[in-house]
Amino acid sequence: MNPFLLISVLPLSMACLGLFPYTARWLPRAGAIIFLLQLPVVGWVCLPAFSGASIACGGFLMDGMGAAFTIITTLVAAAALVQSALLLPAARLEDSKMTDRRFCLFYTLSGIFILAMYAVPLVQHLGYLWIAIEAATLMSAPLINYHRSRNSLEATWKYLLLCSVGIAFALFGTVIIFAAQYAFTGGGTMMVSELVAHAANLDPRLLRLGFVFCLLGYGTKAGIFPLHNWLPDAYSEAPSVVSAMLSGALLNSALVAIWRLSQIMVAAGQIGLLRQLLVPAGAITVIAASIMLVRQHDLKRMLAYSSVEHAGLLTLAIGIGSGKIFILHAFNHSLVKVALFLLAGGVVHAYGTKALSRLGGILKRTPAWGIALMAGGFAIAGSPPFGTFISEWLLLRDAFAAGEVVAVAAVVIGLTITLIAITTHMGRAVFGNGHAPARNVAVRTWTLTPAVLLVLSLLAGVAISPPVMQVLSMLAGQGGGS
Amino acid sequence: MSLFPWFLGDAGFTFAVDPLSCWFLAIIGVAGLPALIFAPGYLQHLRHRVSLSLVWVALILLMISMAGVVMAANAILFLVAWEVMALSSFALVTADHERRDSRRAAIIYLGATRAGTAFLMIGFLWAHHLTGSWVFSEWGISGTGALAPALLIFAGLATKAGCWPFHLWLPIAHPAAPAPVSALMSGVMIKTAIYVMIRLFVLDNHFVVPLLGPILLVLGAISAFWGVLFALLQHDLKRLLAYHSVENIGIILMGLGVSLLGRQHHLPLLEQLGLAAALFHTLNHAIFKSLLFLGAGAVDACTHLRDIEKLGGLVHRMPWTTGAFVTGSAAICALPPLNGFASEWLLYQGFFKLAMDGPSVGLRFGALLLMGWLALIGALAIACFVKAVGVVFLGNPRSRRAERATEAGRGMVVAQVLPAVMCIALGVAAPAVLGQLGRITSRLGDPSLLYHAWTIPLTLIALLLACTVGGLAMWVAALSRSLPARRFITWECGFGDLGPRTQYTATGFAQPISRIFGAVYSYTVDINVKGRNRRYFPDKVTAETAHEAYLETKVYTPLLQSIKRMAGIFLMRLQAGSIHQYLIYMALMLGLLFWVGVS
Amino acid sequence: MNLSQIDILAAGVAVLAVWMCGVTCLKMQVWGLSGQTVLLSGICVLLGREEAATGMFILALVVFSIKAVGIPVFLSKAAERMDITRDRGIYNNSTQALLMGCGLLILGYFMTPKVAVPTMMNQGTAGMALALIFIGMLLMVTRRLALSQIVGFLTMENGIFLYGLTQTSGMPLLMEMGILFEALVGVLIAGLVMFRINRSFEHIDVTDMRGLRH
Amino acid sequence: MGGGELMNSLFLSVLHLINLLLLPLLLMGIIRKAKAVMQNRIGAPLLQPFYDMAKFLHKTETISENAGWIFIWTPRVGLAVAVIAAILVPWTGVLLPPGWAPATNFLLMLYLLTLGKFFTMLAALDTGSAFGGLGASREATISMLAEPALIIALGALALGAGSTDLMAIYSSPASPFIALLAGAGMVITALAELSRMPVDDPTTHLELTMVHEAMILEYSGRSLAMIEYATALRTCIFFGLAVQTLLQAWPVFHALPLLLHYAASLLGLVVLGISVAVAEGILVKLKWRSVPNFLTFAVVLSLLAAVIAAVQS
Repeated sequence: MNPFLLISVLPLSMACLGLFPYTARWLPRAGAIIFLLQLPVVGWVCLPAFSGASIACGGFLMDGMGAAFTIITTLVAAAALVQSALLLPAARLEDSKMTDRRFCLFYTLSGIFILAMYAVPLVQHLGYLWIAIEAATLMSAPLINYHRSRNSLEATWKYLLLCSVGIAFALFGTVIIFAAQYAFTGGGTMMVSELVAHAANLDPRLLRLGFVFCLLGYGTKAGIFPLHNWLPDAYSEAPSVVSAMLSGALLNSALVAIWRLSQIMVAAGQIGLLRQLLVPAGAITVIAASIMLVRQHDLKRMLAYSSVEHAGLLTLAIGIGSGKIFILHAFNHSLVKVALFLLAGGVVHAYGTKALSRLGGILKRTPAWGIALMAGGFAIAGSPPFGTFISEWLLLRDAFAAGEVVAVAAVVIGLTITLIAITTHMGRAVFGNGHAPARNVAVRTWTLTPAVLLVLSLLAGVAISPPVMQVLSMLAGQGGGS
Repeated sequence: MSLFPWFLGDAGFTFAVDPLSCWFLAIIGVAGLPALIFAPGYLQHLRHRVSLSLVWVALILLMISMAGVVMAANAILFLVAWEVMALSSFALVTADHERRDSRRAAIIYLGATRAGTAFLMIGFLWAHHLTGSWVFSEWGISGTGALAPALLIFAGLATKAGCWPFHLWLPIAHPAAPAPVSALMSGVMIKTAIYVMIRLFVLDNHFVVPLLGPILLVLGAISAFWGVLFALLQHDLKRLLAYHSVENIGIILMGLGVSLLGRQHHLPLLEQLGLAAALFHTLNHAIFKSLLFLGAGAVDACTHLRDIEKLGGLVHRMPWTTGAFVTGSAAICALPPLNGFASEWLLYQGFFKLAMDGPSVGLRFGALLLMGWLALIGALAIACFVKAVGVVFLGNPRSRRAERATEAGRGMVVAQVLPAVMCIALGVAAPAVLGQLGRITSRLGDPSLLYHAWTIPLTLIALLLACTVGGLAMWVAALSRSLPARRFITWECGFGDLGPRTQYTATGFAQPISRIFGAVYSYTVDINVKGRNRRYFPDKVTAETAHEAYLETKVYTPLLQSIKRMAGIFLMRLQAGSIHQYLIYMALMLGLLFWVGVS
Repeated sequence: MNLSQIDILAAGVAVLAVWMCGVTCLKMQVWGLSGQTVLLSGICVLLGREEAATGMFILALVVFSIKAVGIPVFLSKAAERMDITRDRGIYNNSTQALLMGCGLLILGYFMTPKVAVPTMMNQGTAGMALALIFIGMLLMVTRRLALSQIVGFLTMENGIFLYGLTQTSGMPLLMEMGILFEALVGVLIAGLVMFRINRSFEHIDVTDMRGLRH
Repeated sequence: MGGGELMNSLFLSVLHLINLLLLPLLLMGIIRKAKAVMQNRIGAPLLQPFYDMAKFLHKTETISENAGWIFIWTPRVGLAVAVIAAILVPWTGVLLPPGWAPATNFLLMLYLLTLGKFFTMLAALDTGSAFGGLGASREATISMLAEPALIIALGALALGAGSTDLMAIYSSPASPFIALLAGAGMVITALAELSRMPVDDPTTHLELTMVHEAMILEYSGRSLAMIEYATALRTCIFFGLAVQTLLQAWPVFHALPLLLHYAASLLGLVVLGISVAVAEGILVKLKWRSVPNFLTFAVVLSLLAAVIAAVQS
């Protein structure tokens, strides 16, 4: 049975439900339930991968890497949809122009969006990989434009154009890699596994060229500096649940694509170029993002820049070829960042502003949010005992062991600046004696999902142990290399 | 001892408890207990602004994490405990977050401690790279390769310890926290950095870096002087005490420096003396500094005043607090027979031995010079605490609040008397303490050296003192039975009664010394006289003093400002909002990648 | 003989693209785009005839119908509905853009050996494809209007298509279709967004969309 | 312990008792007398200090209403400290039995005396009078300047003896250079510590530059007696140390038999006292602002001593 079909049933059903406007009243709850049901399904489908098996059928391959990112995506989607069951109806009351159709369209689009993101780590075929990512891009564009304000339109346009151009480069790269295998007979293949298998007789020049273009394309999607410019706009203007999905899942998908390609490069003995490109890219991204975090005026933009920073860290992890840390850090980052975006959604809704200067006294007015935001801030900045600390620490260790001393120094500096900056900005919003929220909401209820995610990341920090690391390296190992 | 061997990836959740750890655990307990006794009573007067539950949780977390820091056996677990310690203390500093300055203090504190952690991280990674292990006891790095990681780690620790020039956060953050927390932070938390220094640099040969001894000595000397000098200028009691923490950290570092020099030149006695002085002074400082902070807290709680210029005359209203505070002051001024003297005497002996056996003339002379330097610091400390005690507790009250003060609650009094008693006991029983220290220093060599180095019969002197004072007291009592003393006003030169304004202010008291060292912080006094016919009958005469801490104004502030400005410019230029610009970035990136990848 | 014909057609595509850099009239741009695509489908047909592959003919048909007819019609209709006729570029100087286009063409030509596949019969088209991609970027960078940016984007895609067509031994048909479909959907969504922009900004001049910064 | 030694130690302790009881006040008397002579006055009789003591003890004590326990206990602590120091410090060259050597550690002694000073300063602030604050502030400043010099000087001496015990220091010969330099430094610091001319004029009262007198202004009766006696003791200790140090420069000094040694020390003490008196007769009091410069001399002298000691050891 095709794993992809199995896990795509429920999202598809949600997407279909979204086509009928009269479901608007109960669709949010339905979506939440559907994705809570999706969790065990995905768990069941991915189970074999944890025992080392990898199911391949019809161009799809459920290997370790695929399983890991499928699970992450599912977690993110579940959290986002559960929270959107609270956020969207509340937000809808404020927006008179919101019709049932538009409201339900959200669910259709996010259903397909999530499907596309499922496809990314599972497809074997580079071409379909590209198509999946492009599809995710196209589906998320209207989601970003959910509010249809001037700003969100602008953000959508920038997102659409920049990402499409990037993706076009990625396509070009893919084609070149396809062309690079003229040498061996029996026509070309686009299957990653086969490419890895006979990577030896790929034309190195064309392969390098292709990888460069793919890096440019998928890097744009992941938000590697200086290709990140669309990212803050999109993340800050999209509804918070969408920002959560973009940051928690889509970012990972782009990086998974880069990981797949890096495997081919490694197999083809181009590891030198891989290092030469990815490590500096990651380090520079981290430090640039941290510098940009110093001056922030908008809660969600701040979170967006921190996503850029983590994209840099993940790129570094890929660059030093350590798949397990790539998975681990992606997991931790997704948990925490999603939690923060969902919290931000609640805050923005209740206080009616994203501006840090106008927020304030959250801890006093709505203690649950205040504590959760502060904890999330520390978590995303990589303070122990949260999972991010452990994964960043292991990443630094391996990078140092790999001899990338300069990169490590840069990253440590970047992380330091980031923590100070994020905590300062969070402090502006959380501490002090601010004004009461404009709309009062059931804070406890709204904090539930983020709190669960934060606790998960806390556990992830505590639970990293040799067995777990073995499982991780097995998952990554099946992804090839590392 | 390994609790959960599966923790933290590859390092393990392992503890190592040896005499050194026990010593610092004892310090945590000894200084933590009074703070915990003090807290309930004290927090009552903050309960409107502070969420008590949060404070308690953070307080307990702080205690636990400090214990974790001194027991951690490997670098990663250590870092975790270290960060938890920093975060919980950050939470405590922000406890009173509705006040702007405590928010500011919290941010500064966080920045400083995080910068320190960054140094530590790189240093530890480096050490791991060199040794392939996270476990401290398996580290053995020497030669030129050891210098860089050692200096990085030292920088990180110095930041936490508040050693010059990394001390700036300390006098800002410590006063902002509630008094019991200040007591813990100043008394114990900064000592954890000392612990790691001893563990890594002094006690075992984890890092063999000859350069470190002189560095510690010099930085310690500067910190001690700097701290006490700035303490002399303060008006906020807690701030004054915080600066004294910088001073005492300096003294402790000097002890460590002596010890390292002793190792470098193979003088085992010197090695032990320095270490013993440092450890002993660490304990002493933990006790009297927490005592003093608790005293300041009691004054704050009972008068709601922290500006000492508004206080005075509390000796009649808060006798217990006064007694404890005076004891603590005497101890921190290293007056015999209290504990402060015992440890500083050891340090003096260390300097003297260095002056005797030092291999080079420069070293010998330097050691003699340091003896004088220490004396200077001690004298400055005395001046500072005479000022503090005199202005806060003695004389006439300078404000109505000070007049209306009443003694603190029983718990708070007990919490102050306890360390006061310990100050005396540790001084009198110094040989016993040395016995305990011998268990630590024995790792450096024969501990009997240390016992023999302790010659002065402090106990005897204490006894003599007590007897003589008692005898005199009895004699005076006998005399006063025949003609009792009478009470009368303080002599006012016949100009009507003395108001509080006629007393010396703290500023006035410190002025002569401040003027002498004015060059260090451009000390200025400007006096202006108002009114017609100002020469003879001025309406109003005002004198204002001002000083400038160059390190802040000339180094740190400009640095941070420029960083912020550059960051702003960077962001605005890069993220200018024009999609064409972004496309051009993409094209440039394409060119760059093309160049790297293809050529 | 075909080889030279393919090369000629490819060159024609590139030249059309360069010409598009110079024109300011939207209609002209759009039809220039469709002209490119017509030539591309021509190449398709030639290759198909040569290799006797029916897939190529289908591909040619689809490409023609979508990119040479469908999208241009949609775009020109859009231009009419928003009654915009010309896009005077950012520098308000089309000759500069034209010169840059030529420069990029030459650049692509010199880059040919770097990107061409040695075993393929017509190497030159690789350079042309690269040039097309560059020129597409140039179009997007030098134009004010959202619509002409779409045109630029499609030019890029044409370049990629050309490369895939001539430098590979036949991409999987399904994938080609998928890519085309994506392009179509992309253009439609972009068009919708463009309409919305036009409605709420009263223009589609992206140089004035600078509300989001820092 | 043989009979001879027993006699010897008995004799020594008697001697010491006499030193403690008579010498201090006598020295004060001598200084006053010499000063009076310098000023062409007849001056008070030599034993005037004793009479003063008796007078103070028979007068009713007046204590400020504002004073707390610190004010009341300070004289006792101050006197106790001075007495203990005077017993232990060999300021007349009379040495205690060797068992006592560790107790005469100079750091211990100096800090013990500082304890008395600490309480005196607090007591001065206790009454809330303006003079007290003034005196205390200046006292703190002066001792801040004087103590380092003193400790460096003694340290330089101790380097020769190889021990920080005063008995060890003064029972072993030192190099004359060190002795002279250190001794000179100690004389100056003694003047400062005891707030005598040219740092402070001990005779004036209502003059706004006074230091020590300002601090004890509020005392009267027996408390004043105790303070005066403590001051006399401290004078003896500091002058005695200075004299001993200077005498170290005289090579045969250690070779002298006990009585001569003692006599020489006393003579030196008296000579120093008189010369101080003479100096007070001819010198003017320094401007307060130039006191630091004056004490710099002491620091420089002791630093020179330290350099020589560091080179020699």
